Formats: sequence, structure tokens, C-alpha cells
Amino acid sequence: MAKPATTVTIIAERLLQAKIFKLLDETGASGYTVVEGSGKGHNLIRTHERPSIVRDFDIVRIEFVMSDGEHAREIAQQIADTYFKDYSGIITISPVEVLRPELF
Amino acid sequence: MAKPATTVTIIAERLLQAKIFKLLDETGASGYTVVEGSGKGHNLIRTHERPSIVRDFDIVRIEFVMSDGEHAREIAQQIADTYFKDYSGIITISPVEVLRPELF
Amino acid sequence: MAKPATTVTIIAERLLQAKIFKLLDETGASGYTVVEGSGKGHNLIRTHERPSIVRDFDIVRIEFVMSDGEHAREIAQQIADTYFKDYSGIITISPVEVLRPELF
Amino acid sequence: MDLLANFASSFVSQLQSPTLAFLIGGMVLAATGSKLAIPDAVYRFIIFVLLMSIGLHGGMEIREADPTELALPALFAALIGVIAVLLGAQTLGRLPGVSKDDAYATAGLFGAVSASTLAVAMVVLEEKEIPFEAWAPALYPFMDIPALILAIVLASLAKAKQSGEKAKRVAIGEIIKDSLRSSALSALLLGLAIGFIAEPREVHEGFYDLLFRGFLSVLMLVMGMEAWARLSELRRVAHWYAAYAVIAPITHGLIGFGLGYIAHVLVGFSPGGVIILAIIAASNSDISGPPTLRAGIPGANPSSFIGASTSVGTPIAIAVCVPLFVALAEVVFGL
Amino acid sequence: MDLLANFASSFVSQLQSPTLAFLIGGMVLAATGSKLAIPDAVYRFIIFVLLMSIGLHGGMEIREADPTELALPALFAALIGVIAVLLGAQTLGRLPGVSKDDAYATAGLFGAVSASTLAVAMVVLEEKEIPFEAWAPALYPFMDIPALILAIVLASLAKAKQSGEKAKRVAIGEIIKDSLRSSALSALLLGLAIGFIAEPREVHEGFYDLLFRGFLSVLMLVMGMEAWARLSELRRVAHWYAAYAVIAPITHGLIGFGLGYIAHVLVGFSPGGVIILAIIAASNSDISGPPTLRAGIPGANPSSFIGASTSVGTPIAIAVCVPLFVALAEVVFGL
Amino acid sequence: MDLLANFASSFVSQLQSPTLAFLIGGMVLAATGSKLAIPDAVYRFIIFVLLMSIGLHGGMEIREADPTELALPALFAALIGVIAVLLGAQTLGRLPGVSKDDAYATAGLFGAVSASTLAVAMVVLEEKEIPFEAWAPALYPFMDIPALILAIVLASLAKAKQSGEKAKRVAIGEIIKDSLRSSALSALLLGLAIGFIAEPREVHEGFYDLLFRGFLSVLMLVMGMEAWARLSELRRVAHWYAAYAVIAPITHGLIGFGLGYIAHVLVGFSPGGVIILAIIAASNSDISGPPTLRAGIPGANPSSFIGASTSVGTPIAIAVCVPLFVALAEVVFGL
Ligand SMILES: Nc1ncnc2c1ncn2[C@@H]1O[C@H](COP(=O)(O)O)[C@@H](O)[C@H]1O
Ligand SMILES: Nc1ncnc2c1ncn2[C@@H]1O[C@H](COP(=O)(O)O)[C@@H](O)[C@H]1O
Ligand SMILES: Nc1ncnc2c1ncn2[C@@H]1O[C@H](COP(=O)(O)O)[C@@H](O)[C@H]1O
Ligand code: NA
Ligand code: NA
Ligand code: NA
Repeated sequence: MAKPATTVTIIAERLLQAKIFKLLDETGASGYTVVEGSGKGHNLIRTHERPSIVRDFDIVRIEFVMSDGEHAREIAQQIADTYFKDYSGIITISPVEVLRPELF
Repeated sequence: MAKPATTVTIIAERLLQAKIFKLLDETGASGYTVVEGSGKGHNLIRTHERPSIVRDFDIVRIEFVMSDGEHAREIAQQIADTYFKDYSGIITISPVEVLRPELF
Repeated sequence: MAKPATTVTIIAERLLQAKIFKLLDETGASGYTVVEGSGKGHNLIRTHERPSIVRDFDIVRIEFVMSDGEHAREIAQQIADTYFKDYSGIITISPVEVLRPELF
Repeated sequence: MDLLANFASSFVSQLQSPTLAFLIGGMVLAATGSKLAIPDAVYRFIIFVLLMSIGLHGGMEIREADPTELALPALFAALIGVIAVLLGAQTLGRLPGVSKDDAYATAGLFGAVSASTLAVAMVVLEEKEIPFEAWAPALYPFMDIPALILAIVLASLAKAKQSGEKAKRVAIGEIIKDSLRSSALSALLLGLAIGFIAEPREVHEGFYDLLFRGFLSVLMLVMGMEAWARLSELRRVAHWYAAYAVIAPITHGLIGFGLGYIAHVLVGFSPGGVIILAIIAASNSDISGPPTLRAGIPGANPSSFIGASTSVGTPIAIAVCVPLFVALAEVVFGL
Repeated sequence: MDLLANFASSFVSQLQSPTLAFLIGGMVLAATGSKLAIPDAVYRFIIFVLLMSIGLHGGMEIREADPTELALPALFAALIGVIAVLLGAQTLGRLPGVSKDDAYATAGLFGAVSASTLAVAMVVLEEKEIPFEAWAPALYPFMDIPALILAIVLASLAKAKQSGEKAKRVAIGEIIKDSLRSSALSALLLGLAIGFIAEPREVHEGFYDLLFRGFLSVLMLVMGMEAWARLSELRRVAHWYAAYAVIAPITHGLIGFGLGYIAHVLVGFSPGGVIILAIIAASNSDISGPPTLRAGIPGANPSSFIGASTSVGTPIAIAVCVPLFVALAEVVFGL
Repeated sequence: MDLLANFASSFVSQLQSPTLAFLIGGMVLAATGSKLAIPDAVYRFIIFVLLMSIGLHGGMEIREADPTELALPALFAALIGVIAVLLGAQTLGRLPGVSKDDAYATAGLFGAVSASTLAVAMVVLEEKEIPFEAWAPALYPFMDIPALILAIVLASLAKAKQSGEKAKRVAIGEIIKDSLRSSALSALLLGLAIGFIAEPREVHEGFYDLLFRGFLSVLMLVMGMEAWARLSELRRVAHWYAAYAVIAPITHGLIGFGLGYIAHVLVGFSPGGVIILAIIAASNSDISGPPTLRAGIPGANPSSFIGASTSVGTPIAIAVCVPLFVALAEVVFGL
């Protein structure tokens, strides 16, 4: 009963979180899951362990699953184009299978 | 030395966490990893940021890796059948490779 | 514009985190993302919920993405050989696609 | 007239009370999109300290109390919980756009008790120097648990009737345990036990009681923020929830006040105790209730029952019912 | 000579002050690789309590104050914010290896205000029993917001000029909102409002003020640890940042002191108020500034502007500027 | 007879002590599956405050102390750490079902010191008004570090012998650093240093000391919960661990008391100091020990050594050894 789908994983600064959520809602992602983390890339080292009032530079890992892989890719591309010129972040796309495909 | 295996990712309410762990233990998953998160789906918006005494509605992301893909799929299906009729949650299945395959 | 790449996911005790970061920096991973979690394997049960001063036994989930799959596998193997003889941990390798491939 | 004037003045003074100022402050913060947030860990510790403080104090005082006095008020507390749920099921449950499951869950939540509102009541009584029985806070579980059980049992019966199957036996023992194990009741009962057995006056006064008011002010801030934030969820469900969430606390409180008055006449339950009974009746559960109801009535939509209670029920209980029942008591008992 | 002797003795006494001892202690911990860490949740609660305490106190005192007195110092505060940014853009911005964007962001940060440094200043004034206007902490946003806005506007103009396009309109309203919504300013303003309206003396004295010094000591520890930890980031960028971060606080503080003195002469601004104005001028933003600037000047590298301010600017403001301006006031006003 | 009667009465009074009531309360909560949890961030802040408080107080008092007095007790502390590890290796290490690595790690943990138990001892001494040397808490690292080093060295030698290879040089410097950098020792030493240098009496009394008892009560709750939760892990390993975890604290404590008595006779070490020495000897490490041992003896199974210490060793140290050594001192020194 498992059917193929696509998971898009967006790793970004929390600064962008609300905007990415909005974009996902508008473009029709049926849901998403977020976990908080830390990381290192080309810019700032972001450690979750250091106390910080300013949480906007923390890393969030947002993933959304869609049945329609083409649509998922388009959304991913749109996020990359809109935000990741100016701000930190990476996007990966992976093939998965989902149970209960009617949800996605 | 990498060998193929299957990762099952379960995103569910924390309410179910203990029950899912029990089921995983009983069905013979050799281990699992959990991270806490938040998310949006068809029901409640769950934000990790808002203070809450009641953590039962938070989102947990549970993943387990198994060498035996068939077995992993069966476990995944069983979790979906047992819990995800009544409660929120999604399950994805992905192909991976593992190092130290004797562990899984 | 998506190009194939490889994601390596390392699940380990926090004890090893700093050493793994160092190894990743030295071997040329362009970045990595970490989330904190808990888990169960063959050894200790690690629960994120119990208060603990000693965070060294917590589980961290480190993932890094590289365009060069061969290189990624070598790094993964090196981490497994260096640390996972003595300490807890698992490594999975998955095929993904990335946007903005110049970053990896 | 006196009652009205009294209520008006009590209400106005309550409006200037720091407690309410923090509650409203929290709403304003949320409404203006402030990033200020009380960390989750701090919030949970605050709840713990407040309930331990109430528990420890009660436990130490109970040493000198006559336990049989508790009987009638406790019975009344249970009765109020039951009536509240039945009322809710019969009113909210019959309205258009409200599913049976959602109605039972919401009624259960409003029948159950809020630890935070209880804490507010105790501060107000202390400020007004109105004495009450030391064991009065211990009435909490006597109202909370029957309400939750009844809501889940009714929902389960309704489902069975609908599907034509025999009702699944509701695990009542599990509901009681779930409720007692919730962080709120655990802390209160632990405090009662330690207070009773070890009489830790020094640590109570020098720490738990010392931090009580300050922590309560922070809690009010959080509750105000939450109330506003949940409004958006409430807006997504039928308007009846909002109406119910305004009327139910006042109704339940009046029932509580009435039964409390009877206990006053019959067994000398103090006026302060009557106020506490009325206010916990007016309150709705924010800690033990939601997860217990979610587990027991999986078909209910948390958005509706949590939204109604957090966004409307709790502010009404704190901002309207607390001054209302204090004023009522002042008139009725001539305080 | 007197100034120097006075400054020397004030500086030495400040060095033995617990505040500074905790700051240095934090640096030593970080330098030796200690695993001791103040949990994030506790740190954020501490900031909340400190700013609520300052706000509540101010709000209660303002009840008796003449609001028109605030006008000139507030104007001067805004002026200092503006001058600081212009100075930074003209000095740091012309140095080799410093990008325009980075220069504007850094100048904005040093023109803006640090809540923590403000808290230190208030403890020192209290210890020295130097009185100041209750509304002095309310000068904070008057300096903070213009500095942030100007930095972002200048960066945006520079970018437009460079690219030959017309400048994107800077959403000034957004910047003001962003700044007011930051956890620091929200807490301060909330405290002012609640203090003014509800006058919660009891909860202020029994909780917020009670915890003030202790929490400040913990905050200093965190700031010391952070200062050291960020040094590594600072090292990755041009050395000019470090030089700027030493000179700017002292310069801005002196400008603040000067304008404060004028306000003293013109409208009787108190010596304590002058010190506060000088110290918030010397301080640099650690809470509202970084994310606002990050959002407004996305091309700027956070490593440079945060590194310079956290690692060098803040320790200089606390360890050098606080005793400096207290000593200066003692000489100038003959305290 | 006197000792027994005294011990019995001291034990009974200790059983009613709030400290123990919270410890047992925590166990009961965990046993009944309560969801009450003290947030991790709060727990870590509590440890910080307790150790800072002990440190600050010690540091301020040491100003007037004669540092040479510390020499003999410090030497004895180190000796106790060493003896404890050797004893453990020779007893636990020879039992069936216990691996060499596990035995060394467990012996190391029981030879090392618990900051929480030390805090309990200090509260009890204060309550009983038994004076002790201000520097007595500073004996902690002198016992802790040698125990951890010896355990790791022995394990490494044993492994080398087994594998026939030359022993890997143990990085003793690393172990010492690891230990000193642990959050517990860092906080204690930082407190000592700040107390000694800056003498922050006001912030100590008004904050750290103020919160001491309350925070200790919360800590006891956490330790009780942890003790119960870890029992399941202990059950998975050989029963000998449980037996060892009962006997070792008492044995080590007696050795500590004996050596303390010698120091009393030779250099006038105070009875209170002797009690502290005995109790830290009886305690087992819960903060610095586990990760240091895990890193140093990777072959050891954390379930066994952490289980034995958290579930059995710590409750024995607090509930049995504290009253035992106080009673013993009362008899021996005629307090
Ligand atoms: N190659 C990578 N693999 C995994 N995560 C990455 C990688 N590169 C960047 N990241 C994540 O993206 C964040 C921002 O990256 P950057 O913009 O390069 O600083 C980092 O903090 C990491 O969390
Ligand atoms: N399409 C999706 N992609 C990723 N996560 C999802 C998706 N749909 C639902 N979820 C997660 O599953 C949780 C419960 O979903 P729901 O039951 O639809 O409210 C959400 O809070 C999300 O964390
Ligand atoms: N099969 C598995 N699937 C997912 N995570 C695992 C698995 N086995 C082990 N882990 C993770 O690796 C950690 C250490 O495993 P172990 O060394 O087996 O105790 C566990 O706490 C889990 O977080
Ligand atoms: Na109720
Ligand atoms: Na400034
Ligand atoms: Na020991």
C-alpha cells in the first residue's frame, strides 16, 4: 500500500521560518514538520548549546512530503530562488514512499 | 562495505510515542532515534515555541533503520493501521545504505 | 536545476560530536546540520525527557550533504572505523538531489 | 443593587490588580506580535512551584484539620463536575455544526479544573484577607476526575450507539490514573503529602511561597499570550464554542457557589471555601484535561476544545468569575 | 588629575565589583573550555525578569513624573543614535577589507542599545546611591530605533547607488515594529505599562527586584562566556572591527555624556540620568539589533558585526565605560 | 548502645527532614508513573546555583583561613579516592558476571564525589548548627580527580595486559582537565574564586543562599525520580552491582570518618569537617564522573555503572550515610 512520493528538506535560518511556512501554505503543501538544530556552513557557526536571546540565527530543518514530485520540486525551487540568494540555507530532495497516500 | 537497508520515518503526536516504542520493541526493530519537533498538517498547528505544559500534542519524529526491508514495511504498516486511523501522523519509507550492517 | 548528491546521516553520542565535527572539517565536508534527539539501540536507553546534567550520552543526529558521493562514503567509513568500534552510533547513506549544487 | 455596586467595585479593583494586568499584558503582547516568550522550561517549573506551594501549605494545615469536614464539599465538587458535563452535552452538543465528540470533550474540559485559576483565587483571597479551609485546594481532584470520566464515558456510549456495536468498555481506572499522574495533580498531591508528613515550613516560606506571586504574574502573562494565540484556532470552528466558553464558566461557578452555600449552612463550610469551590467550578482544565480527553475521545478535534477553553474560558474565569464570586460572597456573607 | 585619580579609583573598585567578577569569570570559563553552561531557557527568563524589573520600577515612578522633562533627553538620545551610525559609516566604512554592508550593520549595532549594559548601569548607580530620573531607562528605544533605521536606510541607499537602480523603499514601519517587538523592548515596555497602570509594588519588590542582582550576576557570566566564544569569529574578519569596537563605545559614551550635560544645564537632567544616557550610548545592541539588521541588511556578514559587538564592544562598555562615566560624573558634578 | 540510640534518633529525625521527604517523593512519583518532570534547563540551573553558593561562601570565608590547614585533609581526601577505587576493583572486579571494565568504571564512580550529596551534607550541618571549616567543600576535587584517574589507568593497564600489547599511555592531564571542566567543578571553583576575590556578600545572601534550600528540595525530587527510573537499567545487569552500591558508600564513609578523625587529632580538623569528609567519601559522582569514565573506559557499559550509582548509591549516601555520620560524630566528638 506504499506509494512513491517526494520529501523536500529545507535547512534554513529561523529568520526565514515564518516566510517559508507562508509560502508552503500558499503553494499547497499539505503539511510540514520542523525540527530545531544547529549547523555549520559557509557562514556563521550556529550552536544550539550556547545561550542566546536571539534565536533568529538558529537552524531549522523543515521537511515536507508530497505525492506530486513535480510540484514539490517547483516549490523547492521557488524557495531557493526567493530566499537563498540572500540568506543561508540548503535544500535537498529525496524519493520516499508513503503510507496513507491520500494525505499528501 | 555499505549495504542496502530501509529507513522508516514516523511523524506522530507525542501521545503515541510510548506505544510506538513498545510496538517497535515487540516487532523486533533493533533500535530507533527520536527528535522532537513541531509541524502542521490537517489538524492542530503544533508550535514548539509556545510554552506548554501539555507536551502530548507535540510532534515527534521517530526513525528506525532495518536491513530487512520487508519487515520494516510490515512494521510501518502495522503502526499506520493501529494508530493513524484515530490519531495524527504520517509515515515515510526510504531506501538507504548502512555501514556496519550487522547492527540492523 | 537539481543535481544528484549524497546525504550521510550519523547518529552518535554527543560525547563524539566535537570529534566528528573536527573530522568533517578536516576531510572537507562543506557543512553539516545537527539535531538533538534521543534513542534506543543495543546499549543505554537515552531519553531526552529525563533531566540530566550529563549531556554527553545524549543522541545527536548529524547529517552532511556532498556532491561527490565517493568522498562522502569515504568520510562515513572513516568515522565508522575511528569511533564506532568503541562507541555507540550508526551511519546511513542516502541518495538525494540538491538545489544550488555549487554549495556542496 | 448592593450586589451590583459591590461587584462593580470589586471588578474595577480586580482590573487594576497586577494579576489581571499581566493577563491582559500577555494578550497585548501576542496581539502585537511581540517576540517575547517565556521559555517552556520556565513555564513548567512555574506551574510546579505554584502547585507545590499550594500543596505544601495545605498539607501542613491539614494536620490540624478535621478530615470529615471535607466530605460534603468533596461530594459537592464531584456533583458539580458531573452536572457541568451533562449540561454541556445537552446544550453545546445539540447545536448545529458541533460534533458529538467535540461537545463531550469541550464539556469535559469545562467541567474539569484549572490549577492556574485556583492559584489566582488563592492570591485574591489572601489579598482580601478572606480565610478558607486549608484543605480547600484538595477539592480539585474531586471535581476534575469525575468530569473527565463522565465526558469520556458519554462519548464512548454515543459512539457505540451510533455504530450499533456494543460500547467499548471505558477504562475508568486508566482515566483516574492519567488524571492523577498529570503534572498538575501530581505536584499538588506531592505537596500535600510532603507538607503533611515532613512539615517543611522553612522551605515553603523561604522558597515556594516567596516565589508564589512573582511566578503567578509570569504565569498570567503566558496565559494571556496563549489566549490570544489560540483565538485563531477558535475562529476556525463553530461560533457556538465561543458562546459556550463565555456562559459555561459563569453557570458552573454559580452552581458551585450555590452548593457551597448549602455546605456552609449544613457543615459550616467557610465563605472563603465557598468562593474557592465556585471558582474551581468556573475554571476549565488546561493541564490534565486536554491530553486525557484527547486519548479518551480521539474523534474530537483539539482545535475546538482547547481553543474554546484557552482563548475564552480561562480569561472569563479569571477576569470575570474571580471578582464576581468574591463580590457575591461579600454580599451574601456580609464579609 | 582629579579625574584621572578618580577614574583610577572608581575603575579599581569596579574591578572588584561582583558584576565585573562574574563577567571575567565567564570569560575564564570559556577560555579554559569549561562545560558549564547557563541553559538557554534560564538566560532568556533572566533577561525577561531584568527588563520587567526595570520597566515596572520606571512605570511606577513615572506616575509622579512630569512627562515633558523626557522631551529633550529623548531627542538627544535619538541624536546620539544617528550620530553613532554616521560616524561608524564614515570611519569603519572607509577602512580596507570592510564591506559597505558590514560597516553599516556594525555601526547600527553600536548605535543601538544593550539592555544588559543598561541593567549594569542601574545596579552601579544604586550601589553608589546616585539618583536618576525614573524614566531614564525609557530613553532606550529613542536611541535604539533611529540607529537601526538609519543603518538599514543607508545600506539600502548604498546598494541602490552601486547597482544603479532606484533604492528599494525601506520599510521603516517594519523596522520600528521589529524593534519594539523584540523580546528586550517588549519586556521593558510591558513593564513600564503594567507599572504605570497597575502599580504592582508588592510583586516588584518581592520578586522582580528581589532576583535582580542575582540574575544580573548570572547574565554577566553568560556575557563573559559569549564574549570569549565569539572571539574566534572576530578573528576571521578584518582587524579593524576590533579597533572600532574599542573606540566606538567610548566615543559614543562621551557624546552621550556631553549632550546629557547640556540637558542638565538646560532642563535640569540629573547627573544620574546623564550617566545612564552616556552608558546606553556606549552600549551596543545584543538582542533587538542583530536580527533586525540581519533582516534589513542581508548582505552583511553576522560574524563580523556580532563578533565585534559581543566580544569586544560589550566588555568595553561594561568594564571600561561604566566606571569611566561614573568617575567623570563624580568630577564634573562634584558628586 | 549510645551510638545505636543516637543513630536511630538521628535517622528518624532525618527521615522526617524535608530533604529526604523530597527524595522519597521523587521516587514515589517515578514509581507511580507521574508525568511531573523538572525541566532539564531548570535542573542544570539548580546545580549551578547550589555549587556557586557553596563556592562563593567558601571563597569568602577562606579569606580569613590558614591555607596550610587544608593540607592534611586534602591528602586524606586523595587517599580515600584511591583506596575506594582499589577496594572496588578488588571486590566488585572479582565477582562473576562483572567485566573488568565495568568494575573499574563503577569503582571510579564510587570513589569520586557527588556535588548534590555535598549540598545535602551542608544543609544538615547548618540545621544542626555544627560548624565546619569554610574550605571543607574544596576537598571535593582532591578526592574526585585521583579516583577517576586511577580507575581509568587501571582499566587501561588491564586491557593492555589482556591484549598483550603495551598499555596505551593514559592522558592523565586530559582526565584532570575533563574533571575540572565539568559543570559541577567549574561552578564550585568559579564560586570559590569570585568569593575570594570579589567578596560578593550581597548577591550571595540575597540570591544564591536565598534559593539554596528551595533548589535543594527540587534537586532531591529529581534525584529521587532518577533513582527509580534507573532501577530498570540496574535490573538488566548482575545483582552484584546493587550489593556493591549499598556497601561501598558506607565503607568509604567509614574510611573517610576514620581518616578525618586522625586529622582532627593531628591538626585540629573540626568535627563538622570530619562529617563532610566522610559524606563526600560516601557519595558517588553524578556529574563529572560518568562522561569522564565513559570517555576513558569506552568498554564499560554505562547501564551498569550509572544504574548502580544513581539508583542505589546516591539514595544510600543521602538517606543512610548522612544521618549515620552525623550520629557517629555526635557520639565520637560528644557534640
Ligand atoms: N553540506 C551541508 N550539509 C548539511 N548541512 C549543511 C551543509 N551546508 C550547509 N548546511 C546547513 O545550512 C546552514 C547554513 O549554511 P551556510 O549558509 O552555508 O552557512 C548551516 O548552518 C548548516 O546547518
Ligand atoms: N505532508 C507532510 N509533510 C511533512 N509532515 C507532515 C505532512 N503532513 C503532516 N505532517 C506532520 O504530521 C503532523 C500531524 O499531521 P495531521 O494529522 O495532518 O495534523 C503534522 O503536525 C506534521 O508534523
Ligand atoms: N536500527 C536503528 N535505527 C535507528 N536508530 C538507531 C538504530 N540503532 C541504533 N540507533 C541509534 O543509535 C543510538 C546508539 O545505538 P547503540 O549503540 O546500539 O546503543 C541509539 O540510541 C539510537 O539513537
Ligand atoms: Na470547571
Ligand atoms: Na549605543
Ligand atoms: Na566517593
